[in-house]
Amino acid sequence: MIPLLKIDGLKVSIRTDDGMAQVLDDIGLTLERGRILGVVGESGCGKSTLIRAVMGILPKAAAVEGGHIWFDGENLLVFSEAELNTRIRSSGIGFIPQDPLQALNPVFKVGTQLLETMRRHAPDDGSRGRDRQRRHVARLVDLLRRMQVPDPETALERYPHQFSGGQRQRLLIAAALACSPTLLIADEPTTALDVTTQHQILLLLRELVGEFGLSLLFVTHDFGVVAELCDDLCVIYAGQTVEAGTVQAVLQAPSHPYTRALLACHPDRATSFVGIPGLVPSPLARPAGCQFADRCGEALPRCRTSSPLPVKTRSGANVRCVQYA
Amino acid sequence: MTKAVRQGGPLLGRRKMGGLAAGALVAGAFPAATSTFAQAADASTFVSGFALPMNLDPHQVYDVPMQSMMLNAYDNLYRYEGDPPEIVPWLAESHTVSDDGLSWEFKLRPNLKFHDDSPLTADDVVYSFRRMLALALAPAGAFLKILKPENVTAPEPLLVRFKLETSYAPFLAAIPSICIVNPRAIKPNEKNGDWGKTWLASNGAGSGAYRIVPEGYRPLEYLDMEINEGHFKGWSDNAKPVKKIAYRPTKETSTRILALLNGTLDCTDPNLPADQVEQINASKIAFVQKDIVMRTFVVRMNNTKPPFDNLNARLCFAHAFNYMGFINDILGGYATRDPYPMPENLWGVPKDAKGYDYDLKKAKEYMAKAMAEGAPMKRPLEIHVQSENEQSVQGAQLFQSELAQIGINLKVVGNIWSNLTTAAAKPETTPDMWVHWVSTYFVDPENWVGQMYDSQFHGTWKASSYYKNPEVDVLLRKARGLVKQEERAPLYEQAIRKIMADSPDIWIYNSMQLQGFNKRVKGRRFCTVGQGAELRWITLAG
Amino acid sequence: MLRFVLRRCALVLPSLLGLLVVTFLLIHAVPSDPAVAMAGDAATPEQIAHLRQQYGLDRPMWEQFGLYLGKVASFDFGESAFSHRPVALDIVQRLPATLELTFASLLLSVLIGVPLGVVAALKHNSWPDYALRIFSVLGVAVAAFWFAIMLQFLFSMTLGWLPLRGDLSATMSRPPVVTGFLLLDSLIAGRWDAFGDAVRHLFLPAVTLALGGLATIVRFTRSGVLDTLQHDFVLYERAVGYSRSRLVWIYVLRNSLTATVTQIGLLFGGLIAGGVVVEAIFDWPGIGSYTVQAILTGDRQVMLAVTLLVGAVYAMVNILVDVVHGLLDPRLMGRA
Amino acid sequence: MRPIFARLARDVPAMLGLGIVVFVLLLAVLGPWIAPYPGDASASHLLRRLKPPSLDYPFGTDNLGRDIFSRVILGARGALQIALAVVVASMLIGVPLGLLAGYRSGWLSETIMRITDVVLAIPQLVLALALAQLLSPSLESAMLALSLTYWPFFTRIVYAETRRLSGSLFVDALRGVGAGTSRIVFLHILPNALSPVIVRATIGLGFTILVAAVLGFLGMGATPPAPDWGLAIAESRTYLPKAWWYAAFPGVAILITVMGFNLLGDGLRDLVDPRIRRSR
Repeated sequence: MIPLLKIDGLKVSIRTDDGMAQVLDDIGLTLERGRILGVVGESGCGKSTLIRAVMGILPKAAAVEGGHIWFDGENLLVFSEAELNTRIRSSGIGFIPQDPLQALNPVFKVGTQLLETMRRHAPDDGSRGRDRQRRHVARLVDLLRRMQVPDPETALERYPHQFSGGQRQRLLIAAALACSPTLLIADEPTTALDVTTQHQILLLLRELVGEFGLSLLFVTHDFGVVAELCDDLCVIYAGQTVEAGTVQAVLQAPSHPYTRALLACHPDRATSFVGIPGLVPSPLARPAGCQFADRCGEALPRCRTSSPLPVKTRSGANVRCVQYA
Repeated sequence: MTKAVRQGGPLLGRRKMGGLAAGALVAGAFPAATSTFAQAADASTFVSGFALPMNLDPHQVYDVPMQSMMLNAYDNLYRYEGDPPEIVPWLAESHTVSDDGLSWEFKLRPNLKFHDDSPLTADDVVYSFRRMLALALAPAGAFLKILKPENVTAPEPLLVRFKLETSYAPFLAAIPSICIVNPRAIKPNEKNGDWGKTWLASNGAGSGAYRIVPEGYRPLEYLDMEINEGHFKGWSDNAKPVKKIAYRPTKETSTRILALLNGTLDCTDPNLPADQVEQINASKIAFVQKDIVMRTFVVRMNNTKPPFDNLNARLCFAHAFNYMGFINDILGGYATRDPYPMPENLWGVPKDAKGYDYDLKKAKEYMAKAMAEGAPMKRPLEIHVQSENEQSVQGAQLFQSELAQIGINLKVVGNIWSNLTTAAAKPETTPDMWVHWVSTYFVDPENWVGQMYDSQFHGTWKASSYYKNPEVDVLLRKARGLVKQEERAPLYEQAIRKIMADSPDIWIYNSMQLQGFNKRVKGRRFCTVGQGAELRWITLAG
Repeated sequence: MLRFVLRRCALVLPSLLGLLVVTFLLIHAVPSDPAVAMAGDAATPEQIAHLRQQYGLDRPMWEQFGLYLGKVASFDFGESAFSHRPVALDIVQRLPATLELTFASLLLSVLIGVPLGVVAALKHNSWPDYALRIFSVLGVAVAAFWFAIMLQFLFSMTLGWLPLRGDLSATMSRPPVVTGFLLLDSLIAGRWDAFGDAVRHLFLPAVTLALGGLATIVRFTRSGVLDTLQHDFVLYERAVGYSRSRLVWIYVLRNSLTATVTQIGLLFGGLIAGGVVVEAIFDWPGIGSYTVQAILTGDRQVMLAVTLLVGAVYAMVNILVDVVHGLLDPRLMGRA
Repeated sequence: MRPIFARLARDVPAMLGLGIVVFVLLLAVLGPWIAPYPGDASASHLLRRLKPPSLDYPFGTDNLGRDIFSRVILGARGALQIALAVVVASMLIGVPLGLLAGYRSGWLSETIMRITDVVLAIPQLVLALALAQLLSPSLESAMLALSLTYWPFFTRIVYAETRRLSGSLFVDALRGVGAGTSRIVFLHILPNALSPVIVRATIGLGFTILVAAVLGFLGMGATPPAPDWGLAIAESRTYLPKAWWYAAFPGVAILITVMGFNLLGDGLRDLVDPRIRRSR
């Protein structure tokens, strides 16, 4: 069976005041049906651009320079805006945004906003007009109840600022599920929440994937969350996939020096709190060779000249490092 | 210099230039356009561009716009008709005056009626004059000093008697300025003894050829009047009078011209700028009517302020104004040179007296003489103009550029009428020079020389040159006390000769009135009092 | 909501009082003697003295102010020194015409300006944006009177589509006055002919007046939309597949209108004053020409009343603006 | 400063505005040397009245036979003088008041801001006209009237900025190290509050030219024979619609100048601070 989502060789550049920025430079990842894939990377590594590329909402100044995004066997990059809207967004891919406070339109009732999506994207069940709307409301109320939003019946009549952060995130998860998509993309959905709420949300997501037969692409900078939630893992650095594999494989035996460095930083694991020295190279001036070479403790002279390609390691992961080439 | 032109060129966007050019083309072409809104089809409504008075009460306001309103809506005991103007019996059939000039009796026509069909009798005339005196506003100016309210009486139903305090020759001349109003319409609307002032300001209570429609009135904006079929004069002399007069005063000159040219207006106000004449006469739809009126244009000099207290200095200024250049080039010849302190077409003017001409050489000579006598001719002088009145500004600018040639520094200062009249109340605050017209309030030399150069009027704007010559005072006061014109005329001629020798002001021209008319307007009759605003003879062709 | 409005109204009163004091002092510092001007061209010094006494102009200024304040409290704005008509009556008759013109022009500038502002924002920093910005600035910079004359040329003279001046054709009889608003009164009387005629008369002045407001509305809508487009929810709404037009014209626009609404409030005050020139050219029987007339003749009662009136309208509109802000953004209501 | 200018340079309308402003400044400085008939500032020539545009008189002649092209060029100086005088005067009143009200609190601050509100509520045109009448209509009184109605805008901006800055960390820090009030206000707050003031002033320059023209139109501005644009339009009204050039060219001069200042001001506004979008 073909994977639900497969990205290969994705290159995206963005025109800025100071020149062309190579934001994504050869991203590759695969999400199998029914699984949860965690995409991990520091801020500025291109996670947001990756999601925007999948959703087809790249900024105007951005250009896709290469690669494919296969969703259920079709290349989304060749879809027109209209096709994306009618076939993919919400109905095919549900989206859970990063900051639940910022993502809801502050001046419209929650119900108005959620129903706006359903009106266009909910599967056609033959009902029309008022009837259709009534069914949508009923489904939303059901979902909200499932998401443990208090007073689901009146919630739709309230404004976003009348909910707490955790409740808003539940609203958005319900919204993402409302049109029965097969894929959910979650963009660091828990960063804005406190630890307890974060944990509850993760549990909820885990349950939902099983319950609704979904696949989930989960973007985060937090290995802890990945360990808790995901089946597979994909580490990106400076617009490139540097390591990918099952969570178990990668976390037990991280192959890429960057993955190892990241893991070392993680408060759960770190013996002492050390950051990775140096900065992510500017997308405006990508160095030749390995992007991580400047910060890598194990760098060799050839790291700065030849760009490594991803290779399979013994543990079954894909790694982009000359050590394995 | 062409370089500078090229620099300016690109700044004007192509489209802008196009728009302007189109505007210019249109300006030539539009008389052909027949607009939906040119209401030429309605031959029963005359749309008048005359200005409206501040309010509709003829006892509160007395100015040129009021005359144009009241001549149609109200009647007077006597009225000026014709050109040259002649005072003729109107509501009164005749009048008598006692030999001492103190007792005047007016006999009314029988069967006169107000608009509400109530009879107009001597009691109503008495009420009208008492009301006018009690309000003591502008129209009362000529009467307050000479007439007490209790001395207006009605000894018989059709006889009105006036007992004057002193003999006042212009009394009859001022009679047409007072309208007869209907007490039965006014009294129910009186409040706190205000003589119905508030009510009559927006309503009509007259007997005139046309009746005011109060619903069609908005102060200074519009006024509708409809025909009074039962007017005492009857309509036998006009087979097809207009049924409705719609006053639509138009504030901007350009709108006024356009409105005349597309048929929105049947006539403009009577103060059309000379530069517009050619364009209107070239159109298919309208023409300009020219009439000589009695309205003099004067540059006043404050005779109390040096150098204007010096005769040679005043003569210098009198020779430095380019009279004919102003009249011919700026006014397009639509004015008559008038060297007298009075309209040259009025009686009492010494026709043989010679005025002053534009002659910079003479002006320089007088200037030298004046300076020898210590007059500060080189001090910066000011001439105040009425900013809203373009012609006064132009006259002053012309004067300024002439004076600059002989080394006199004159500054043009824009001002407004209410400030100027306030300033003219005291010699210290009166400007060095200022510019104004003197219109016909009543047809009598008193309206000009009498009130301008008799020193008892110092403090009013008409006497704002603060000229004082005891001989002139004696002559003018004597003439005011006599009744017969043939006795008064020589006195005025003598006074004017003396005034002209003293050259207290610079007298420039007597106006020619320019008024645009739609060609469908027929039967107009002109009289300088009211500037031809009486519309009872008008017919609309087509 | 009601309490909020009432509290705002209560706050307006001291401001209006302050406005009254300031204007009163200013206007009474004017040297021209109203009595002189009031008495008319042919008046004698005795008449002038009489008037001065009659109108209390010979009393000390504080006494005049006290008298005036007492009258204003009962909505008596005195009598015009020149027309001798009650100022309140003149204002009641003229204000509707100005309001009608103001509303019409605001409506035009909003209907045209908001979409243009949105387009300019969507095409940010490209030629359509530049063109719209330059165009809208042109609208502010063009001399209204010149533009008005050009409109008269085109629509009244050459094409003959629209009337040149006034608010109703001279041959059209006026509908009976009920509200004072000509359009409303025509409708109330069922006079469709008068209504159509009045609308045609309203058109050119409203377009002229709309020009200045249009630029402001384009400018502020543009920056409001640009600001909103930065927000995450726009990205979210795109990601979940809102239709583009509904996203822009409903969901983004409503968030962007706060500044525009504030500007509309400010414009309203400006339009009444800015109407002066337009009212003069089109002979519109409104408050603008009335004000200029009052100033030219030094009519203090009218100047005072108009200043107060415009101040009050300004204050009322700003309260309305706050209310609209509340309606646009429910978060503000929560706070109020 | 450099990156701001670089960003401004990419903003086409703002650059157009800058170009116009520089051009008008040049005209103002060099006017008497550029104008073909500099004497026409005051002289009159009755024989060539109201001539349409031609090679000799590219913009035609006016009611006293003066070359309109020359008078349009000569008018630039006056227009800029009025605008600068009014804006500088308003800033001199408005900025200190705003600093005072913003930095101090209590009754003084309250009083200043209430007065500011009251003045803002006075219809600008009415006050300007009334004042022009008070002092007899002249350019000086028009300028005074405009300044008296324009300063509250500066007070408001500076007040808001001062309030914001005086609550900010770095001012707290300055107070902590014992910096004096005047030092804080003039060396630290004022420079930071300056950019919105400059933007407001730029737009104010254009606005003032326009209002001065309206005052001229109503006979309350410049007095003849000054080659003032607004006055020329006012004078031309009697000769319209025939002498279209008389009103058109001074009108275009006002249009372009006001547009220049507005475009430049808008560009600066977009650059300097997105927040002032909300403060008119």
